[in-house]
Amino acid sequence: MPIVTLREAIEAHVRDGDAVALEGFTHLIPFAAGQEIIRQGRRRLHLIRMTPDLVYDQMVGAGCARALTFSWGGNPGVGSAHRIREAIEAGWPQPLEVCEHSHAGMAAGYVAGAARLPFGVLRGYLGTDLARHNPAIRSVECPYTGERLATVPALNPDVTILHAQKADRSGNVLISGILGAQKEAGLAARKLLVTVEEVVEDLAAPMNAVVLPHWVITAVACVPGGAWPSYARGYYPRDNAFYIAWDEISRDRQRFTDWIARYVHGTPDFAGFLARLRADGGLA
Amino acid sequence: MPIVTLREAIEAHVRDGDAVALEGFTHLIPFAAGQEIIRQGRRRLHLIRMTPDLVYDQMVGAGCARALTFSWGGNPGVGSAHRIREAIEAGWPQPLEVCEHSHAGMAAGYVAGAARLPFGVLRGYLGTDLARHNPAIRSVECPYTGERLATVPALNPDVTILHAQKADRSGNVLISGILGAQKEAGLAARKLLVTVEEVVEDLAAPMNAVVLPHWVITAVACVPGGAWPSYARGYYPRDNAFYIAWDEISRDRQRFTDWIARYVHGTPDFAGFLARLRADGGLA
Amino acid sequence: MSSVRAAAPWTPDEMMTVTAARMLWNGCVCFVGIGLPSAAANLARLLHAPQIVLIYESGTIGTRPEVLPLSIGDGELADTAAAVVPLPEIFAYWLQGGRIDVGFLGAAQVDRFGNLNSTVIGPYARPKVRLPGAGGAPEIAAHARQVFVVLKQSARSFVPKLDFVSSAGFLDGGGARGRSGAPGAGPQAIITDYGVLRPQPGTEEFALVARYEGVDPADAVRATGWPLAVAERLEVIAPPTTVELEALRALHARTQTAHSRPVELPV
Amino acid sequence: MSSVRAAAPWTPDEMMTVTAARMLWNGCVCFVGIGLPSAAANLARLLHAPQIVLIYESGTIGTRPEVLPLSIGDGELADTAAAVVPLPEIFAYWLQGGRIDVGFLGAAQVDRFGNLNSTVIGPYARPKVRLPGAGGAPEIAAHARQVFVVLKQSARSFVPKLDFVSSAGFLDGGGARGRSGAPGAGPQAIITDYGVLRPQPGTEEFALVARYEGVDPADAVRATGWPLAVAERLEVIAPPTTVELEALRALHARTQTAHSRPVELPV
Repeated sequence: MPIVTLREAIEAHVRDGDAVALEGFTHLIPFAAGQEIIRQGRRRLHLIRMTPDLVYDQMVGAGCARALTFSWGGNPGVGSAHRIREAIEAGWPQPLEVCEHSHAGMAAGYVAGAARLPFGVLRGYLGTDLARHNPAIRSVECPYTGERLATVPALNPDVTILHAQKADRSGNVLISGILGAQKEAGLAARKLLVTVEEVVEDLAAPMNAVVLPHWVITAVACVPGGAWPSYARGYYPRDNAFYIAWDEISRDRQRFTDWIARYVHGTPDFAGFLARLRADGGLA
Repeated sequence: MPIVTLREAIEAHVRDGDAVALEGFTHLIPFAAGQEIIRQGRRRLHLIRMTPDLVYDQMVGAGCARALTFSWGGNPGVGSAHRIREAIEAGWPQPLEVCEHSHAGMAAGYVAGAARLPFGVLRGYLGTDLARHNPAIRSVECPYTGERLATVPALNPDVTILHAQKADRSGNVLISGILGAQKEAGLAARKLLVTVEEVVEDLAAPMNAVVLPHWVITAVACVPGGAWPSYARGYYPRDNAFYIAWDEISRDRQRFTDWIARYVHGTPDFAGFLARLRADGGLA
Repeated sequence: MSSVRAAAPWTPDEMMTVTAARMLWNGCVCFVGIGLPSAAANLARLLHAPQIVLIYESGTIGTRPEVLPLSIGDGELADTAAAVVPLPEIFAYWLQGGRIDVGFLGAAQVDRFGNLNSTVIGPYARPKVRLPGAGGAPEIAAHARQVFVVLKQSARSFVPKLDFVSSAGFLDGGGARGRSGAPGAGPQAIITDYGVLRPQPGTEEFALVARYEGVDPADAVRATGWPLAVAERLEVIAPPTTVELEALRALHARTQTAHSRPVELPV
Repeated sequence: MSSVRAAAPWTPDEMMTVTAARMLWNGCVCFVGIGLPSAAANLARLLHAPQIVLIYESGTIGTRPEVLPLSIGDGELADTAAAVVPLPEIFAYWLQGGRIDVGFLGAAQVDRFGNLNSTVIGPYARPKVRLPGAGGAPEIAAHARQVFVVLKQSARSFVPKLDFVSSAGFLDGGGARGRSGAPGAGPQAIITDYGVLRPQPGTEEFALVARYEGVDPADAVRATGWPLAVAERLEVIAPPTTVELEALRALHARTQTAHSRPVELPV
């Protein structure tokens, strides 16, 4: 399991048309990786994520995606994910096919994917219209009680990308704090890329901590700050001001496009992105 | 969630005829609780446990059980669980109905039980005779691929009993080290009893540690050494010598019966049991 | 600052938050969403329900944040939690496991049976407004022992027919929910800016059963897209006490301070 | 102690352990059971496969024990592991998840197709000998990419027909396993006290393909309850080297010392 640059990792492992999951529930969202995918101009991706917030708003608005599997899409605590909305409502910059779940359903899909079962079972979607509009939501009959339970197909992304606190030099990765469905999404994928805040000699993981061993990881890249504007527990807090600022930036097509051009396409990598943002006063 | 004596916990919460799971996979096996159940003369229990080793050998030999759900029954690293064998082979001290699974199947049953689903799904039991002899092992057809997958019914014990390292004064419990299916068995039960090595002011649990919050626990009892001869990480190691000694003690009906009479019925509680064992030279 | 002055006027949000907080009891296990429910649950914890158990879907169990989270997964929630577990476990073992006393839900639309829409305005395939979506709501609505809905009343939000059912209340009423196999008892209160609606026995249609001081029930009826029934004996909800208002405002002030601290990246 | 003397004679267990260890490669992900497989896997780790990944069903991943565990869940395994996870996760995400290169299995009986019995001698309902049972074996046999069986040969253990199929090898042979949907390739070697048996292409029946030095294949045939096929060109397995034997004996000696330390309870 090599430690590489993020550019190398994305170049080598993310293909046009791939089903790609960038996971991390509010915490440890792999923003740097999402921007590198934009920078490299990937197209027709099937984006998978429980909460497509700013990271997918950027990718969808930049034209990377043809489909979205999700369970909640917005700017948490702020409002709409404007670029995702406009893709769905108006087909801009291109139409976005949606496969919509509940959180519980999507979590069950990742769990099934990690366990290499073809489906997950839950007592879910009861009385809702979700199953009516998503043909992937089906049901099985319990062979003991006769009860009908909802099923979701396993989620097995071509590539899952996570951000974590630390890797050691062998590439073992420690995740600490709010976990979301990161481990399940990572183990469900055919390839697993991880960006980390730092590479250390010794993970010093506490007993029963969440450690992904190096041999299930395809590549690790060290990208300090790579979860910004989300957060990395122990490194930096969530930049709520940027989430609020994003509402304005993303509301307008042109302003969004200019922002992507200046800050993503106009910078060589995430360090360059942060430097330009700081120079422009958008970062403390 | 009250902190009580083990005697009170068993008196109040374990009834004749109950389905009872004492879990802990090699580590943190609730031996003190098993012996208190013997001491209080419980009968016709349906014992549930992945690895019915010495703790159930004692309970079965002492006549507490009418049925056993399990996936591996022996003296780990030593040989047979002689009392369980004699109950199955010769019906002594009474016949023992068995419901036999694989580890994977039983784990899936606990997971389903904790999630209050009626069944668990696995790609398991393939080509084996287990399903032929256990009518509880059935199958469902995947609604996406048509594959037939094995099912097990949820395991929902009336009472699960666990041993753990620590509780705080509110009754929150920390489990550290090898976890087995303790959390799942605990959350699957209608009542959950926990014995702990010590009660502390502050659990000092690391991030993402396994903590069972007080409000899912029916009662906690402080029983130092309560996992002996198994072990409690951070407190004492496994007493391999006793596992080996048990082979001799348990091989013969009379010797076993005498041992139970002297050490379990002949002592008021687990502290008394350890004291007598020590006095007799059976404990360092 | 004099507490009498501070307590004098209050906003509808404050009235709703205090009303929701009062419905929570000490020891209650509460599945909390962001925004007003989170404020209400933490207000209850700071006042009459110190042993309330707060669970956020991000995986934090028994959390005791000093300031309100802006997102459902702020670091503060993990740092003060009794346990931080994977998200799939929260939905499987804790919510579906039947361990939640109260789930809070908001929505864009509610109908007379407490069914909620947080997905779309207009047709699903050609949305007029695409909303964020259901998130955890469908299973919170199904499994929490009871659900409290928090939503300001207007003809746009209290509608005769939902554009989309994101989470189930009493479905078509008259026992339909019970027959659907949903384990929880469903929505037991809708807390609005006029008062509180509760489901009526038998029909399971929501009616106004309590109003805030100074509210004319006729205004509540006008702000509802269906012919809202009003209870014969309409309870009057006491205004926020000084203690409640001060605690809530202090909580919001602490939150504001914490969230406006500039973030310094270590790079 | 002279290493030449120490290396002179060796026990069948030692020969089997060394043979099994040699089959493991550096980086191999190995699902280990207690006893000889655990000794073999750790011997490989100490010699030619320092990066081998050892997983025990108790939930320890990437463990590097200094001494051999007596039970599958000794504290040593947790203390030296890269990760310690719940047991249900081991079976769901790691074994069924298809991440295991090699699973080791023992048994009371094996048949010519590598099916194993570890459940019962005699009829299931009226057992002559009730054995411990299948444990993790059924799914290890199904999901590991390949399985190595370790078992001494005798007419009692190498039987024409199992009393009970606890875990599946090639079922009735001739491709039956492949048609059953089992993801793994099944048993690829049976390591005995005479040598190594491997499944033959097409029939999938096990034949003796390698013998230890000094072994007469006719003895292996006599110790087998079915007419054991012997490969035309029988490979000869090199005896344990001094390095192998010394490492194995040192490991066992360390283990013996550690396990005979009296346990002191802090009560």
